[in-house]
Amino acid sequence: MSIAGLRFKSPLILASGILGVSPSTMHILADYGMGGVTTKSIGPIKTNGYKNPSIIGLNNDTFLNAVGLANPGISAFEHEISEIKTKERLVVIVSVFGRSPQEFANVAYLAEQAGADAIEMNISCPHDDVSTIGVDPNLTYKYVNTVRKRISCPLFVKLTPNVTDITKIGQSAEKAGADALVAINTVSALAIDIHTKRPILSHGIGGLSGKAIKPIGIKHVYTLFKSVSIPIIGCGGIFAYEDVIEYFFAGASAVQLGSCLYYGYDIITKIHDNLFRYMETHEYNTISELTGLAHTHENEG
Amino acid sequence: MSIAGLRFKSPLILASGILGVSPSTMHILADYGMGGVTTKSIGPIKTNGYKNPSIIGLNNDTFLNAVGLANPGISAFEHEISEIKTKERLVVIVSVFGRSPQEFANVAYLAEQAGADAIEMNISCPHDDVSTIGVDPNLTYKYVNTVRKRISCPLFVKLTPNVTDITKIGQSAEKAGADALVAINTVSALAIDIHTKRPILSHGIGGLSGKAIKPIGIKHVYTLFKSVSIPIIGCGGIFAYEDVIEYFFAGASAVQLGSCLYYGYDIITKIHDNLFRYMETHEYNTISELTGLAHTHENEG
Amino acid sequence: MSLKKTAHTDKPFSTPIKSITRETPDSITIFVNFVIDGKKPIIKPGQFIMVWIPGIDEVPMAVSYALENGDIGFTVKDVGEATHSLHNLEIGDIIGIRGPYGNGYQVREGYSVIVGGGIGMASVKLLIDLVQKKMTHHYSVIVGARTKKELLYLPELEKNCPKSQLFVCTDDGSYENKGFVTELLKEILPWIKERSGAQKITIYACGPEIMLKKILLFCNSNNIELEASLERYMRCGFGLCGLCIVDPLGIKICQNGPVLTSAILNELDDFGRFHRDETGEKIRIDSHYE
Amino acid sequence: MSLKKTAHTDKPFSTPIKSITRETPDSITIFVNFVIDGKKPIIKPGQFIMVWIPGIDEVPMAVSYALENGDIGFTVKDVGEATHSLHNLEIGDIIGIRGPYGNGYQVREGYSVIVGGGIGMASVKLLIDLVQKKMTHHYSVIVGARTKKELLYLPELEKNCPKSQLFVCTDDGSYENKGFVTELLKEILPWIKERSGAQKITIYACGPEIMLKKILLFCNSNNIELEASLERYMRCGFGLCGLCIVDPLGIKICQNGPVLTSAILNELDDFGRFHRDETGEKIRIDSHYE
Ligand SMILES: Cc1cc2nc3c(=O)[nH]c(=O)nc-3n(C[C@H](O)[C@H](O)[C@H](O)COP(=O)(O)OP(=O)(O)OC[C@H]3O[C@@H](n4cnc5c(N)ncnc54)[C@H](O)[C@@H]3O)c2cc1C
Ligand SMILES: Cc1cc2nc3c(=O)[nH]c(=O)nc-3n(C[C@H](O)[C@H](O)[C@H](O)COP(=O)(O)OP(=O)(O)OC[C@H]3O[C@@H](n4cnc5c(N)ncnc54)[C@H](O)[C@@H]3O)c2cc1C
Ligand SMILES: Cc1cc2nc3c(=O)[nH]c(=O)nc-3n(C[C@H](O)[C@H](O)[C@H](O)COP(=O)(O)O)c2cc1C
Ligand SMILES: Cc1cc2nc3c(=O)[nH]c(=O)nc-3n(C[C@H](O)[C@H](O)[C@H](O)COP(=O)(O)O)c2cc1C
Ligand code: FES
Ligand code: FES
Repeated sequence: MSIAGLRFKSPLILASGILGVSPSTMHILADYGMGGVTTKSIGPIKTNGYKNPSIIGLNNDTFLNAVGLANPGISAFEHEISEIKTKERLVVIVSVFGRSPQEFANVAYLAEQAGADAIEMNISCPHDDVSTIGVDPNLTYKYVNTVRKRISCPLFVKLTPNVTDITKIGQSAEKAGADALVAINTVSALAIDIHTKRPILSHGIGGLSGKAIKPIGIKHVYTLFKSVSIPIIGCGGIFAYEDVIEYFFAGASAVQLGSCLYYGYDIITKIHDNLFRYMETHEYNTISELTGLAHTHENEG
Repeated sequence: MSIAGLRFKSPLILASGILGVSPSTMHILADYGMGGVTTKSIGPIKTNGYKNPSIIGLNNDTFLNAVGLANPGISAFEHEISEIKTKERLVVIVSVFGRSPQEFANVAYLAEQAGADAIEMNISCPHDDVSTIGVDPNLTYKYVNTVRKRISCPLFVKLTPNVTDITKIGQSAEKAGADALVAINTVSALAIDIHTKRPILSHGIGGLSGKAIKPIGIKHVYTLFKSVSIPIIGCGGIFAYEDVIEYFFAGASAVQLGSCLYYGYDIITKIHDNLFRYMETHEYNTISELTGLAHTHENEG
Repeated sequence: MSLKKTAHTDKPFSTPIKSITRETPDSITIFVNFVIDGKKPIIKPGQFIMVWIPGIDEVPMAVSYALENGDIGFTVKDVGEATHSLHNLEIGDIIGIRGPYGNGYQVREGYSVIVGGGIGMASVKLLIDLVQKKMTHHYSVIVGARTKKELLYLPELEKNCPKSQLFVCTDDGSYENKGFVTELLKEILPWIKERSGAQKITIYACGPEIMLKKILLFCNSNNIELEASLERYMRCGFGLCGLCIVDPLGIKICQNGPVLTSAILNELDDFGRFHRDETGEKIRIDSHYE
Repeated sequence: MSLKKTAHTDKPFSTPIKSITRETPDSITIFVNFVIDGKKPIIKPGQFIMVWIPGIDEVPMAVSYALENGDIGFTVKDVGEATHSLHNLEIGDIIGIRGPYGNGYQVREGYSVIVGGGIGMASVKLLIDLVQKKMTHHYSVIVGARTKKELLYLPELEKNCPKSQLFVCTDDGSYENKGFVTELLKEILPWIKERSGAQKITIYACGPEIMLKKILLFCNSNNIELEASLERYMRCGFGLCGLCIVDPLGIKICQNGPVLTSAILNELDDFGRFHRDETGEKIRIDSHYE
């Protein structure tokens, strides 16, 4: 499988913000079946993020988080990128953010210099200011274009589902030079504790991930597939190989796994092996044969 | 409890589109504990809606539907409204839609004449054209204001969560004369069957309801509460009295129940009785004492 | 207190057609496997499933076969677009199944008279299997159809049912008794009373609503209990859309039915008179139901 | 193959404080009920919970008491903002509990030496209870603290533990043996070997990381198995945030730990040297851990 010229040994990619930053962990994830890893979103300077509670579970494998883009800052992180890169055939995607197009571009540039195979722009975190970018087609264009001009490696743009029309944002990103889209980031949500009458997360509103958002992610990938020509990386609520295939049929060329890591590293291997068994049984040679198949029946019934 | 001058004997209201139109059913719902009922959305003429599958269950008490606003049309429905109205102390809300502000207003007018206690405008159904209204503050203003001028009973406006900023839409509706907001309608979503490679619903994209969307509904009610002064009726994923209280704390003055009716009429009584037991135990006399309590701790920790 | 989730799945379970049996010139039985994640469905006689024909429609169908291995079968009469396309499917074609839904028949103590009119036999088929398995249970079966060729499951019935307990009638007299099942019922009532002795008699019936209405009147005047399975337009099958509701009791045919007892049927103004179409509009029951 | 969900709940369960016990000048034990929808939690010795102090913070705490009625207790040392506010709470105040998380100690066949240094005693407390309940299990307990007043659970231990199996040491010599637990361990090793006979010896330990590191070296050179409980910064407690990971094995302290065996500890470059702060940055372990 390849996206924007990058070859992935497996279409499973670690989603940003999950299991964070440790290079050895990234290598282990590759051994368990990930073809790529996305680092937690890195900004220009060290940020503590929000206080705890910052990640909780709701029922049925659904999670709510507002970590607040806690990260060590790009300069502390550069050597970790180089270390992650030491693993052969592992595609390293560094997720970046900043408070201005220039900051975004600087962080992206430094990440590329440190060895990133691709840059993923986080313009979509629902509980942070960056979300104001990803809801506006013009801002999206400006930010993406600025980063595009600064780096030469492939550029992914991660989209938020918390918009009226995701296709407008996707098209802006494409026009601005994005090589692929990642959909979706978490869905804006809130949980209130009825005994203390407080939002549970310290930040109040957070982002929903996990099983509850899969039908939302599938929908966004499906509509994006109709409106852009760059590849789409599906994300949101994947816990089994069937979910991966559903994303492929909707229009994804690869997928990112996040919340399912709740079940440990083994779930990656399980999804990976079942996926490849499925491909074999159904005599598919490449993922691209699966991408978008649900669009075939468009104008029937 | 009262909203816009209407007295409800219970803050539980049937959500639009659930259990449809039968007057005797509406009366039975009142006996089980509903203080109000919202009819399925009624338009100017009879509409067949989409073919089946139009409603399916996903896992964990979550549902996906695209009924396509199937309805008998206002003229066939007038006598059913009058019949529903024969029940004492049951607030009858007629949900209406149309293809233009005038059509909306006509249907609303006829519904009011037939005896509706309140009109709910459906500008939010995600799998229908009406959704183009509820995502645009200006259109919302125009439609709501046209209906407002035509009817004299209370006017509720039901909002879609599928927008970048629900508070803009809510504020437009308020300015245009809405007496209350209902939040939320279903969340735009899709399920693809991986064996047939097809979207399962005949219409493809549908609306997600039930447990998965509660944290999304709570979030929207919470942000609306900060931005409007008219009452908010919470809706989305209520299956237990705790969910109702969570909506109250977020800012709701009443709630609508939809998907939980999967568990039959008894669930209404269960929610109703537990809610009133909670009020007693905690020595609350009215729902209004609960409304918005989660906003008290706003600027702490 | 509240209803429990009883469906094996509410999301259509895609499964290839394993076999197709021709039953009559316009009816076939389609068999599929309904085992999900290793779990077999639990199906009560009288329950139904929603059958998705991809690209076409989704329609309710009674389960007429439930095998040990988790296979189920349903018998389809070709009456319109959906059923016609089911007739055109072949082994290996994929359809989606969800359910089972509804309450099913409540097998009561005493003597059972099981009545199936036309395609209505599909609904009572598993009930017949059940009473036949309970060796101690006393029963008769009445099968009716317009004409001989349309009699459902006849070979199987004639094989498993003692001759003295099986009654067949055709409207045109092309096989055994001529006339409607209600006429036959009246005729054999003394015999049934004799056979049932002191036991309470229950009639279990499915067929055209006009037939069920007549059977209800018959039951009322003879102090016999009735369990009848009704049909209404269905979108969801699990109690949300409200299209299947019969007034004035707010009975949802998909959840509180499809099987209703005499006590309830006697209270239903709609019974035999009104149904709702897919828009929710109340419509006089037309000839399709007769 | 993959991990099963073991947490009683991942959403903070709000519960009022039932009682508070003062343990030492800077430690208290807080008891709450942790029964959810009638279900009692199942807690293994060494597991921890995330404790939400509304408006303040959420922090990991070992479960030190697990009662029959579903009450649990955890012992808090006042070291910073979160723990200080826990100390300021009163009976009836509501806190949120989720978990239990982590693997817990694996009680092995043979002879157990259970070592708790300072607040580390909280982590081994349920393990001590367990080996004491298993009458056949042979064990010794070593409790260490800076000074007499800081010795945790001493009265309870002295009541339940045969005098010959309980060893106490204080850094300042204000109670029993003077010195660090590692020194005491070395001293009593011959005695332990004698008592354990042919049985395999396992040390179960929790305390400052520098102490654990020393115990590991001691175990390595004496061919003794170690199970040690580690601390790392935690956001989620269930394997998503990655802050608690120790390199180079990618071990998540919240899920694969907090209890690690010698085999693993020997492979961990980070052990005793690095942790990650809440930003994920790798930091040299500071004096707090010593
Ligand atoms: C509980 C129940 C069990 C049934 N069991 C069987 C069975 O075992 N075998 C069998 O052949 N038929 C059964 N039916 C009837 C069957 O569902 C209809 O014949 C079928 O839906 C017709 O669809 P069509 O497109 O072929 O015909 P159409 O021309 O579309 O319609 C013919 C008739 O079927 C009705 N119908 C159409 N769609 C639906 C729907 N979604 N729900 C209910 N009625 C519908 C129409 O209202 C009309 O009266 C059952 C119906 C119900 C409610
Ligand atoms: C698995 C585990 C079990 C623990 N069991 C106990 C126990 O039984 N009793 C007890 O008193 N303490 C226990 N701790 C330590 C306890 O969590 C910290 O003392 C507490 O979080 C300090 O918070 P503070 O705000 O009071 O202090 P701060 O001043 O905020 O911090 C003091 C130290 O605690 C650490 N800390 C702060 N927040 C966290 C966090 N979310 N996760 C991990 N460490 C944090 C800081 O990194 C710092 O090293 C345990 C820790 C872990 C990881
Ligand atoms: C704890 C947590 C932290 C996250 N942090 C980030 C982040 O820093 N940057 C980002 O782009 N997405 C972040 N996300 C979103 C995920 O990358 C992913 O888009 C989302 O969780 C949906 O996928 P899932 O359902 O598989 O988890 C985070 C998600 C979680 C649960
Ligand atoms: C089958 C079905 C039909 C619906 N039809 C309508 C409708 O006609 N008009 C409308 O405003 N909302 C409609 N809704 C949305 C519900 O009123 C409600 O907003 C939504 O289901 C969320 O609430 P819940 O989670 O309690 O179901 C429908 C929902 C369902 C499940
Ligand atoms: S079929 Fe929808 S309620 Fe019965
Ligand atoms: S605490 Fe988050 S992964 Fe361990």
